Amino acid sequence: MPGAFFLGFLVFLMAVTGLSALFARDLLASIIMFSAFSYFAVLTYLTMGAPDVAFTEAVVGVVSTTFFIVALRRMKRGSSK
Amino acid sequence: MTIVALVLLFSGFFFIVVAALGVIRFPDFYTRLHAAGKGDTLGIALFVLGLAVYNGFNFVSLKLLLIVLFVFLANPIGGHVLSRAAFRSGLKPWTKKGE
Amino acid sequence: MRELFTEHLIYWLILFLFMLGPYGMIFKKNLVKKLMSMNIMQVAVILFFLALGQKTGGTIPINLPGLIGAEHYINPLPHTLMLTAIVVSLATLGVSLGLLLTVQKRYGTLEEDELLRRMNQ
Amino acid sequence: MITDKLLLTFLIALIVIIFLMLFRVLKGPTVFDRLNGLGVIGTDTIVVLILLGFLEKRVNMYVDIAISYGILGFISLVVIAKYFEGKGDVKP
Amino acid sequence: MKEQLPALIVIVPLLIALLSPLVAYFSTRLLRGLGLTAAAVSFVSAVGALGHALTKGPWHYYFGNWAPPWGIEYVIDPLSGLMAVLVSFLSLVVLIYTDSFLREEGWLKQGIHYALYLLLTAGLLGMTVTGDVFNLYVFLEISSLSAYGLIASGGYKATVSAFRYVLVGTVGASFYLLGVGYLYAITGSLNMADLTVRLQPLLDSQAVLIAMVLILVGMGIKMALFPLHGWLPDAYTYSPPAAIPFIAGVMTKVMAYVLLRYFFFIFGVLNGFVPLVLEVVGWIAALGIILASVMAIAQSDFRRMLAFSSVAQVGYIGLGLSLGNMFGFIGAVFHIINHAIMKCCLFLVAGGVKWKTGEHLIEKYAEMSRRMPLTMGAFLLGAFSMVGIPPTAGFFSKWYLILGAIEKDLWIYVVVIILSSLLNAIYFFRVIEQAYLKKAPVAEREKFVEDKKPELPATMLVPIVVLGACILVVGILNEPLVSNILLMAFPGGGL
Amino acid sequence: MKFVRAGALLVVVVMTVVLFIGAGALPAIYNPQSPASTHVSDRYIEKSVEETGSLNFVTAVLADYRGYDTLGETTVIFTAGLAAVVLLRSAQKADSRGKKVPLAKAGKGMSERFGTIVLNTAARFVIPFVTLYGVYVLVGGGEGNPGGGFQSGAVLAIAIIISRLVYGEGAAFNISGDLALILAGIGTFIYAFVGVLTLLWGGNFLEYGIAPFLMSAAEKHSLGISGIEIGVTLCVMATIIAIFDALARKEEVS
Repeated sequence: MPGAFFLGFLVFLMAVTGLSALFARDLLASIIMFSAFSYFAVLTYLTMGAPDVAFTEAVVGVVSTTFFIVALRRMKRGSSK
Repeated sequence: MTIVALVLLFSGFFFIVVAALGVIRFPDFYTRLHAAGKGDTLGIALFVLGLAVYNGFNFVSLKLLLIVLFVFLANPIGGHVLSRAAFRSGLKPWTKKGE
Repeated sequence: MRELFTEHLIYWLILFLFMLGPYGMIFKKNLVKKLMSMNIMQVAVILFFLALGQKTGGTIPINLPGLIGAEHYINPLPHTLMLTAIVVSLATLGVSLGLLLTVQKRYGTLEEDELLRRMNQ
Repeated sequence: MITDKLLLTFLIALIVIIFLMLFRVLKGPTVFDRLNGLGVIGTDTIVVLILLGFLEKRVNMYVDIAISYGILGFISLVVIAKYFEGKGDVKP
Repeated sequence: MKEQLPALIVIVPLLIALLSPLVAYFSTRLLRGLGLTAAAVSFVSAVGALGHALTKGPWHYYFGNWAPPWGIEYVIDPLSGLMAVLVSFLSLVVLIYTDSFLREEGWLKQGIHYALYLLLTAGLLGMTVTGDVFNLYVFLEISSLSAYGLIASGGYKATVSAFRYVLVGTVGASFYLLGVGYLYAITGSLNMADLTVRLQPLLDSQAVLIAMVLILVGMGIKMALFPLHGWLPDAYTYSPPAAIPFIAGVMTKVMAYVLLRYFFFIFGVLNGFVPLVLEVVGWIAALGIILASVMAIAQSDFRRMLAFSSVAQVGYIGLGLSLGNMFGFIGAVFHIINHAIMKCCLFLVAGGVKWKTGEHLIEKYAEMSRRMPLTMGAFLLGAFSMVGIPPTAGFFSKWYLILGAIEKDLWIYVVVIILSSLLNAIYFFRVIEQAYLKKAPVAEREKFVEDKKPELPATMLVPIVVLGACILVVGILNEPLVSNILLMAFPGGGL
Repeated sequence: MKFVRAGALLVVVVMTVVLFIGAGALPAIYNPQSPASTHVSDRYIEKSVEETGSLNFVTAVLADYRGYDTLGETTVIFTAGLAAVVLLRSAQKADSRGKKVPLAKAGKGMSERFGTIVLNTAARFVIPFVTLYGVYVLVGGGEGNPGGGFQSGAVLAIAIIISRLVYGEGAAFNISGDLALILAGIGTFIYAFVGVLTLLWGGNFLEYGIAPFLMSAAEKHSLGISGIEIGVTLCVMATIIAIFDALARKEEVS
């Protein structure tokens, strides 16, 4: 089933971006990867046939990235590993 | 109509691929931004336009045209804002060695 | 064995993503990263629920004229539940970022070890 | 002439391109490179969404999400650029 | 309107909470009146619903008139009705008490505090009366988020502990949600009654075991069951005195109620993997009781001591759950009631002392009995009840737990309960000694002998006295309570 | 310390393995015969068009069959707004020790004006477009498109956030934090009030069919759904702005 493989590939990409978000030293880079994570989450939801959820996640992705960066403005960018 | 759509699709795809190559291969941020900002915008626009032509004349095509419009508006501005931020925060452009 | 692989691989990937959450929360010392791993965990739960509703031959649960019958549409119930879950994750994120800002304001750090040291001073 | 197969080919090619862009996002070296890669991923995802819509025969549903993606890329770039206003640091 | 009572229990506090920032902008006094009215209405409707459930059987209320399993229903059976009465009663009492702490704050702070408090009430009430596992999650999140907000408004240290609570609490909620996902995957239903029926043939499946463990871990985190209690002491110690009595008294108990509901009603205590899981819970709970009591002895801050004692007391509920028989059930539910009332009372006392003297350390409690006789009287009742001295309520729940343990021949649990009572006695006696027997330093003494003001404002004193009286009343009236309500609540309708 | 970390790692690994094994007992993905796709969901798919008048089954379940959950969800958002605002306003006051608070590094904050001509001009075009799009998402949500109250509210909030980011705190197209909080309460109240209305008309909470209007049942239901969607939109928009405002507020110099 090609759909299943596509899905598996997308979830794998999510795992990669999620892991790299956790292991980045720069918090801003971490947030950017988190944003990419949310992009792939949207694609995955769509592949699973859930446009409503994908739509919500797309919008929530924007809002949460915005929140993160606005908050990071007042924090230190560096992070331990 | 189909021919037009096909031409648009393939030329759009060509630009997308070229932009991607540029982003991967170019030596520094500004050149990569150049590739992404120009190539990708044009590629996406042509591709979506091709899809709109393929879809025929209805409400969805209107929305596709809106996407084209928005990409044309947002992408260059994003590039501008980004390069400005990069330059102001002290990222030096790449030059050939010895110059 | 091969069936198990194709049928449950996605569940495994999703559960791996889920366990990334507790892992990050325990082993990452930066509070922002803890927050991120929390969010990743919530996304994994959403994926899990959506995977439950999958159906061969089902399309998006929005009515198409002429296509009638439960077997043609994906189960809409998990989608509904997960809309709620996404909203909850956004809400938690907002609150905890507010908390982090306050912590940063008072203690000037977000690294856990440093924070504990400054708290006990 | 434009069949589902052609669209599927485009889709897979675009996914490969997104995968390549992911390298740029993961590798860096500066934050701006990552952002740039993210922007390209965002715009390419718009096309992927529309293609998925064509393949599912439900374009009108996917287009809305694609539009919101356009906004997404824009605002996150603006926010990050604003982050750098007056901060003046490329590396943490 | 009579047939809408179950909805009113939750809806009225919710409605007032939604409007409270707006109302506070115009008049904080109006807000106070509205908040009290809402809590009172909620309490009255809970009592009414409980009465109906006791006389005419369980009451099912369908939201939007969609029959379950398609819609959401509220189920008021004796157990959930009793919990609703308990929660709304304590909410009302603590709301009266809150007032003095908030008078000087600005409108925004007051409005937000009232809104969060009423939302917490509504969330906990929703969790008790709902008959839908996902609806329970939604209300769990409402109550958790409002609790985060309330705890975090207590200063900077509270912020750190609240952040830890957010992380851990979200893990708990996610585990719970994943457990619900497993249950949904194998049954296709979210309604509790429907789940019970559809789970019966599946109870030997591994998926049910995993779901059980996930729900146990999730709710265990939320109710601070022993190895998962890390968030609790800091959160209780640093949160503001206006909110903590209610959070400490009720929140963990409602989570414990959810576990009881799952294990006794949905899974059934005798089927499939359940006895195995329950046995593990029992050992962990017994260990937790002893360790947390020992930890409580080592504390010098009164609230921190109470927090560790909370962890120990939650262990009793876990013990009752793990026994899995009728006496265990009665002991657990009775202990939920007792502990909610007495912990609430003790935290009210702590807040009162803080109000009067600004101190939380136990060593500053010297001669407190002469400065605040009524408050300390209530404290004495609470402490006796915690230790388990006969006329007070705490004795009877321990009694039922011991009966249950004897019935299952688990003498080690009996030993644990008695030993922990001794430990309780030790750490409460330290406070009693300070308050009743020690003499205060001369300088401080002169200060309070001169003081002619009443010990506390009436709005603070009345709740303390009322709760102190409740401890006695519940203890004396334990027989009718058990035979009329708790036995009816036991699945299968009692003997 | 090493031992604690190793123990925690062990717990995480064991948990993962247990979950992996447990996943083997779940019905296979894509199985049309799995209990999840056969038991409750059939009615939603087959009956929702005639019972609720909504072409989008997700909206039907969200706003009608399980409308009470959605009330809870909206309340969660509102609660988050309250909690975020109370935190950032009051923490420094409540700390009894009264130490001087170290400020974050000085510089232009997020609430300042952001002055490039290109961006200012572009924002003038983008903001109305985004606002219109948000309204479209709300209106088009019921008619067989994805979208609805939540998405619309978030898109509208994004429009205001763009305006805040580009034009600074004094932007004309802006809602202040306190007002946003009150608005969020009102939005959720609109939702709950629909339910209270049905109570007053003699039905159960959120039973839209009870409304005493001369309409078919499906029309009454879709009227009720649009009523609550408006409430959700208002609440979500206002709360996101309130949280953003709380996060981006100019650091008070004390």
